[in-house]
Amino acid sequence: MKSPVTSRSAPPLSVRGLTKSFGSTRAVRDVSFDVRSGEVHALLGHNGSGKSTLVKMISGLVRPDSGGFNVGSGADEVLRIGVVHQDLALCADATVLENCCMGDAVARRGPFVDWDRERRTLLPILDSLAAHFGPSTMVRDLSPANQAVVAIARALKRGATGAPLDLLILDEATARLRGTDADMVLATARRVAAQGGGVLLVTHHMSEVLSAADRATVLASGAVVDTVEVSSTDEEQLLRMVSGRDVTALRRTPPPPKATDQAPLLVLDRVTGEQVHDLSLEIRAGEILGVTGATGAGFEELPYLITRPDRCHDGTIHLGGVLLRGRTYSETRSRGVGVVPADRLINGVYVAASVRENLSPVVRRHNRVLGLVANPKERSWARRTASAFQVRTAGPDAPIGSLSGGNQQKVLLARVLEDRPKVLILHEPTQGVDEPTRRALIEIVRGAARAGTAVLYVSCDVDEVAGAADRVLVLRDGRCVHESPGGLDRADAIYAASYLTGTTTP
Amino acid sequence: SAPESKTSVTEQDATSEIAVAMNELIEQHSDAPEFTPPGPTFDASQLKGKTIAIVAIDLRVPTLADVVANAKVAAGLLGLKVTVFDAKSQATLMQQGMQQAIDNRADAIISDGLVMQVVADQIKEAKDRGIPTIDVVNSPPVPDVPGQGSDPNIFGNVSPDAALGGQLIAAAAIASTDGKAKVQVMNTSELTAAPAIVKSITETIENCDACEVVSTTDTALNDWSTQIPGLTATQIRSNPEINFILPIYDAMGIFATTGVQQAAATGKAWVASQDGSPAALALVKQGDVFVANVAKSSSWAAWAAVDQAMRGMLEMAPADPVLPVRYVDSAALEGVDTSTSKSVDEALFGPAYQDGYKELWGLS
Amino acid sequence: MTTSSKIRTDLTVDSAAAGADSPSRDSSRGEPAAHLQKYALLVALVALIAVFSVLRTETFFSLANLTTIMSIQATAALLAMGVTLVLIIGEFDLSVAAVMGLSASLIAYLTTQHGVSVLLACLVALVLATVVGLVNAALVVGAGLNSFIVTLAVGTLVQGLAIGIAGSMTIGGLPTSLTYPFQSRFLGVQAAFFYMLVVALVLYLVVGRMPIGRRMFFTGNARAAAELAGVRTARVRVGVMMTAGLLAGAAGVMFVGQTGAASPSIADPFLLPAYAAGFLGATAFTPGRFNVWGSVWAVYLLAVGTTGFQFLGLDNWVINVFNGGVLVLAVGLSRFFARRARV
Amino acid sequence: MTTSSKIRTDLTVDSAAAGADSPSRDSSRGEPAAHLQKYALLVALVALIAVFSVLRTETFFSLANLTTIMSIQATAALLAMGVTLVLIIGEFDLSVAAVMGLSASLIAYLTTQHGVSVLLACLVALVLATVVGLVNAALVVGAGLNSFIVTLAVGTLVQGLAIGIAGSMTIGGLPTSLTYPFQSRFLGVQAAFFYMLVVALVLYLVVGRMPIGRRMFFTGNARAAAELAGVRTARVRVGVMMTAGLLAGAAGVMFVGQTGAASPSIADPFLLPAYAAGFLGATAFTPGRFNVWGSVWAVYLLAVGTTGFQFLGLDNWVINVFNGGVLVLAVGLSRFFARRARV
Ligand SMILES: Nc1ncnc2c1ncn2[C@@H]1O[C@H](COP(=O)(O)OP(=O)(O)OP(=O)(O)O)[C@@H](O)[C@H]1O
Ligand SMILES: Nc1ncnc2c1ncn2[C@@H]1O[C@H](COP(=O)(O)OP(=O)(O)OP(=O)(O)O)[C@@H](O)[C@H]1O
Ligand SMILES: [Mg+2]
Ligand SMILES: [Mg+2]
Repeated sequence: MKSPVTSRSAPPLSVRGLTKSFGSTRAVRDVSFDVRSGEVHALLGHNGSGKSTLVKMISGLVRPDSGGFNVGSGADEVLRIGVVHQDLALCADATVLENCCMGDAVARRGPFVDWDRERRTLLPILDSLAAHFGPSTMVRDLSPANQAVVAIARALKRGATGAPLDLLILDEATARLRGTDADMVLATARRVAAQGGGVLLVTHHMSEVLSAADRATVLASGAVVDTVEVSSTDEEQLLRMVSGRDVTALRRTPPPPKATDQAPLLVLDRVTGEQVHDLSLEIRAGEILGVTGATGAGFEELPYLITRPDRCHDGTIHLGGVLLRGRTYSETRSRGVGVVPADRLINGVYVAASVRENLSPVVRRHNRVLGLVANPKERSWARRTASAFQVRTAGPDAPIGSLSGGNQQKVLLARVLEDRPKVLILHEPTQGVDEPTRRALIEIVRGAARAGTAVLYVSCDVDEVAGAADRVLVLRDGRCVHESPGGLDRADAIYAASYLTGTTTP
Repeated sequence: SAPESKTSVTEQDATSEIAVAMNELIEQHSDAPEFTPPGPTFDASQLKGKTIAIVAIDLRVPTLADVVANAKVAAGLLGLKVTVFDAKSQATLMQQGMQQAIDNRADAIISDGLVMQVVADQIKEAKDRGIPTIDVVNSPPVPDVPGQGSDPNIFGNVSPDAALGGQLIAAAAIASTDGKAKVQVMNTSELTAAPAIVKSITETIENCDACEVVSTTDTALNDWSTQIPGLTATQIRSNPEINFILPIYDAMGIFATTGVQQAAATGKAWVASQDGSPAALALVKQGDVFVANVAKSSSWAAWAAVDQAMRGMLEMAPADPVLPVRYVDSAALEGVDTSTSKSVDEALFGPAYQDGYKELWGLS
Repeated sequence: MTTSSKIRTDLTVDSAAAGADSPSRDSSRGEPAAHLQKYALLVALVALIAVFSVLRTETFFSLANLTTIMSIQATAALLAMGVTLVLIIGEFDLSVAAVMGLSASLIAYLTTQHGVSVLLACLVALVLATVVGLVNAALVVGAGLNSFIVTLAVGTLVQGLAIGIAGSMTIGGLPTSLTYPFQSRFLGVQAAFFYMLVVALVLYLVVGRMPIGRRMFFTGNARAAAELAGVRTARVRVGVMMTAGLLAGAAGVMFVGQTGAASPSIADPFLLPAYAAGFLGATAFTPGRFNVWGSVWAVYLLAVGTTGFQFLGLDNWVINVFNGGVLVLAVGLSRFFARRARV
Repeated sequence: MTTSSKIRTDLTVDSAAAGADSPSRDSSRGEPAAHLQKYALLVALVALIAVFSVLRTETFFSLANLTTIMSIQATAALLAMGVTLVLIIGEFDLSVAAVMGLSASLIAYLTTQHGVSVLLACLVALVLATVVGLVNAALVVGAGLNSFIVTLAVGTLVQGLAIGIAGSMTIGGLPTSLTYPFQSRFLGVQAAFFYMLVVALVLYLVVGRMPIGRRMFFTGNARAAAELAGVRTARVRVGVMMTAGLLAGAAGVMFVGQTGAASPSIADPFLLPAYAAGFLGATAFTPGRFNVWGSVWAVYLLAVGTTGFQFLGLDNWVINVFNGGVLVLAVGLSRFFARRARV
């Protein structure tokens, strides 16, 4: 698969001593490395290690305090750099096509935009990414996963016309994608490399690094730990570099013995929504039910059918024997359902507000005095919670917008788990979270389950679901096509059921 | 029924006796009014250094701004100090302006268009503190009554005779249609003088058998520029018999004229109004649509107001509140420079009244 | 990305829960409802005209009457377009009315009191108006101040200057060389209307068909995203705010040309209606997006409403009530179709 | 990322480039600049007063003047608070002025023309005002229409009704039983001012210190997120819009109580200043967020500016220019400190 093409003289990207600090936080310190032409170069590091900041500096959005970088051969011809930012940078109210033309020199007929030509350019790219949505779909109507696909398509489109891309930067572009979709993106990256360009691949998934990257540069708190040949390293070593300590592999602890006579806590009976078709499932207290499938399999809708039962076209949802029929989430929530939504920036945080406020938009009882918010009390509570979830932040009153993507995700998880919900719904809960923390978070979820919470774990990451859940359902076209107990050993079977058509269990 | 000559009102139009009568009335007011002392003379020099506080409702309104400017001139001659407060149409600021005038011990207050009801309390307080308040070009004057038509606690009023103004523009309509005026009265009922003007227009029209008030519309002050052109056109269309539009103030007349033009009714419908603001007079000078205006002099008003104020300070009896007006049509405006209120004022009212006041104040 | 605290004036449907329910503006799904929404304004306009015609056949539905409405509303439409551009980039410009007043009164002043040639006077006015737009831009884009309040302030300031220059009084008696080009009629409609149409057409092409239009939309709708994607949003915003100033100036020229008189504060009442038209227009043609044709239609829809009710000889206050009603109805209507379009 | 179409009227720093620089409201970092920003308005106000006092010692800086300003501006402050609440939840309410006019004129009408008892009249007015707020909420939250245009329309409609009921003329001569409670003085300041202070204090506690306040901010700035975090955003929005109506009504009551006269359109000039105050206030105390004290201070800052310049006996137009300038300056100032605070 890997065939380093050595063509151009100057490397597509050479970074020399880049440094950037935000106020007191030193985000990036004296970072230097090269991305050779023809190579996929992985950029690893814990949350808040400065990856995105580095990317933003390279794409000219953040001015470095010192140091510099050199993109492409610097020759006369125009540079073709495709960047997929961690936060995708899409416009929800525009179509896929429009989004893919955002900011680029668009094809024109006379003075006007030539939409037909643009469409013709985009279609093959969408196909190459196996996207199952059209250019004129509204981005708003796409699931987070597909929005990532759109962003990638836009990045590739830069190289589509004429010469190939010089440099492709993917900042956790695969964070929302798993399985074949992720493979598709990695293959694309390889293709770009094969055509003589360079790829900077920012990810938290070691498997991707091992399978797709030639070399890897590891950052820790803004500084380069080392740049290594992937061929001459392994996951354990990479993890050690990322986390700076030995990480015990994720082991499945045997599910706690459950009284099978115990009535299930959450029961979905023949539920049908936009994409889900008469799906039935049960979750008992203390049980973690994983739900996965390929992107577009419709499982992404499941969380939002439970939080807003009125969205079900058909079927019923019972919680502890009570029929849910809320028109707003808060009705469902009041019955003890907690949710960590995907799509952090729309459904998760209020970026201008502080970490503390985002930890509890609805101020917790124990942080109130005489109906007022007890600020000192809440502040110290927020500080404790943040550190318990390993959130890297200047302090509880720092605006959450100043946190790195992964750390924002941790704040979200903390918010929900602090409520000790009866039923916990997780939608891509570890999206963009670095490996060590991811394992820690999953342990926390397990802990919650052991304490009697029923957990619905919805993710497109088969390994994660398999590793975390007691029981796993696989959906395809909105229907359950496979059910199996959890466990990493079952991962392959689940993977097959998700991505290989034909494999079904009665 | 339309007059042959739409430019001016001339004898041969008038055959019906009502029209003739109206022409006579018009004639009486067509010349430059000469100055008749509004009250006994007095020595103004003793008032040197006193302060007159002018509180205006909104100095973006031309007339009111003119009053301020000319009052300053007059006061300057007398060595009086003048302070100005602009309430920017905000009721609370009107009160604040009055209140501050009182607090800062002004010797007299000139209310330049303030809404009497809104500042009633302050006017009373001023009176109690012995500060006379003069109401200028706002309330219809009624000689020899306390407040002279304004709030009872007002010392004196200075204003053109609203009823006469209404009567004259109605007369214009009747005369130039030879007693067959079909008029639309254009009202803005929130203005203090509106009822009086509308009343006398309607009465005058009713005195003429073949005449009729076809419709009366009411447009909010804020909507003049946006609404009146359309409204006028609408009225002309929905009542094709309308041959005269009588806005109560000529600032409305400007937009009514636009409306008539845009309704392509030039030569079928005319506009007559009162107040004598330069822009309107410019249109009257053209005379194709806006054919008659009853002009008052803001400058004269200012001098009269200062005169009233001084009488107040000297605890004399208030002077005659009625401001003279002059009926003008395009003929009368022949060769008049209508570009500024100053030039208009000089042309239509001459310098006589200023000398008159100076004499009255013992300046000459 | 991180957007900072902002006013939500969502045009699209309530977008809670990832707007898992939002109207698709994807015209390819040719459901009737979707089209009904697109053309709701036109429908409403036609409906209104029909109603009034039935109620007042002889008078209301006369060609003359319609042409009058067309002529009279040209200025308002011109101003509404400028407002629309600013709304597209997600800002406010509350100084437009003051600028319109400045331009109108300045021309009146220069031509009547100083015998400046009409052309020169108009040129000066337009340049000044654009400069005001530039000042707004400098404060909003350059200094990063909030546009609502900045333009409010600049408006006050500009009106002050206008009064300082031209005086507060209404200046009339303008040379026919100024009024004729606007008042002369073609097919019974004043020339001003056709100028307005031309501007509308040009702006439509720029906003709706040219790349810059795309950039404007993204700048207003997802600025941070646009930045990340390489749109020079600052440039776009400055350009648009200057254009808005220019258009306000042009509205002033047209106003003084049509009315033949002007004062600095004469245009104040045009401000809110212009915004009403902008927002109302955003419910049609490209529903959920501010658009030029929408604003123009909206201006005329509202005008027909007012005029029609006047024809019925209703009291001023009743007309106000109805106007308010019509506005709500029009917005509600296309909202309704939007819902229908999605089911 | 994906946000729904909206007007950006950013209060915080320009957040383009993924808000790479969103200001920290972290008060714990006690840099002087940060504090300077927080209290920029107070500084500005004091500065203004100082300047005017020096220039016109004998007259301006008299206790009488200051108490007068305090008393007179109470109504404006009350209205500004209502506006602030609506701005916090990310909506507009342009009907407040009309509602204020309705409430004021209705009371004047009922008490003078129908001998209705003062208490009853006020009650009716307040209830009606709240109902208007409810109507707004129904259209904005219920039907999901755009608040800017809906409230604009409802405002027109309400004013129409008010004129229909009370007539367009100013009604004066109200019973002292109505005026006394507002005009009676304490330390030379009218009681109205103290009522306003009480309301401000309560609202400050609600918005700034009570949990509901935080829910309001999340509703205004990240509705989807708030929804999924268990905030009943619909409820919050309805509640706030009704409160805004109520406050507008209260402003009407206070107005008629202080002036002893009212007409339906008398409150119109209060609308834009109220918004100016809201936005200006958002630059202080909790910079970047609309807040009650900020709005109140802003009202007085603008009032001192407006009246102070008049004391200098400047021409009217100069005063307008200065007022515009002060507004820009005030916003610019705290923006400047905001920048400083972050470096
Ligand atoms: N705009 C900002 N203001 C203040 N601090 C910032 C800002 N952006 C990033 N930081 C800080 O810089 C550090 C690096 O952030 P960055 O987003 O680059 O991390 P990252 O490696 O991308 O993390 P993740 O893997 O979670 O995306 C973090 O500590 C973050 O808090
Ligand atoms: N974060 C979210 N918030 C709210 N709704 C969501 C979210 N994520 C997904 N959904 C809803 O779930 C539905 C199903 O998501 P899914 O990804 O299966 O659709 P899709 O992949 O866009 O369909 P396809 O890819 O086949 O076109 C989406 O249409 C979306 O409305
Ligand atoms: Mg990152
Ligand atoms: Mg999909």
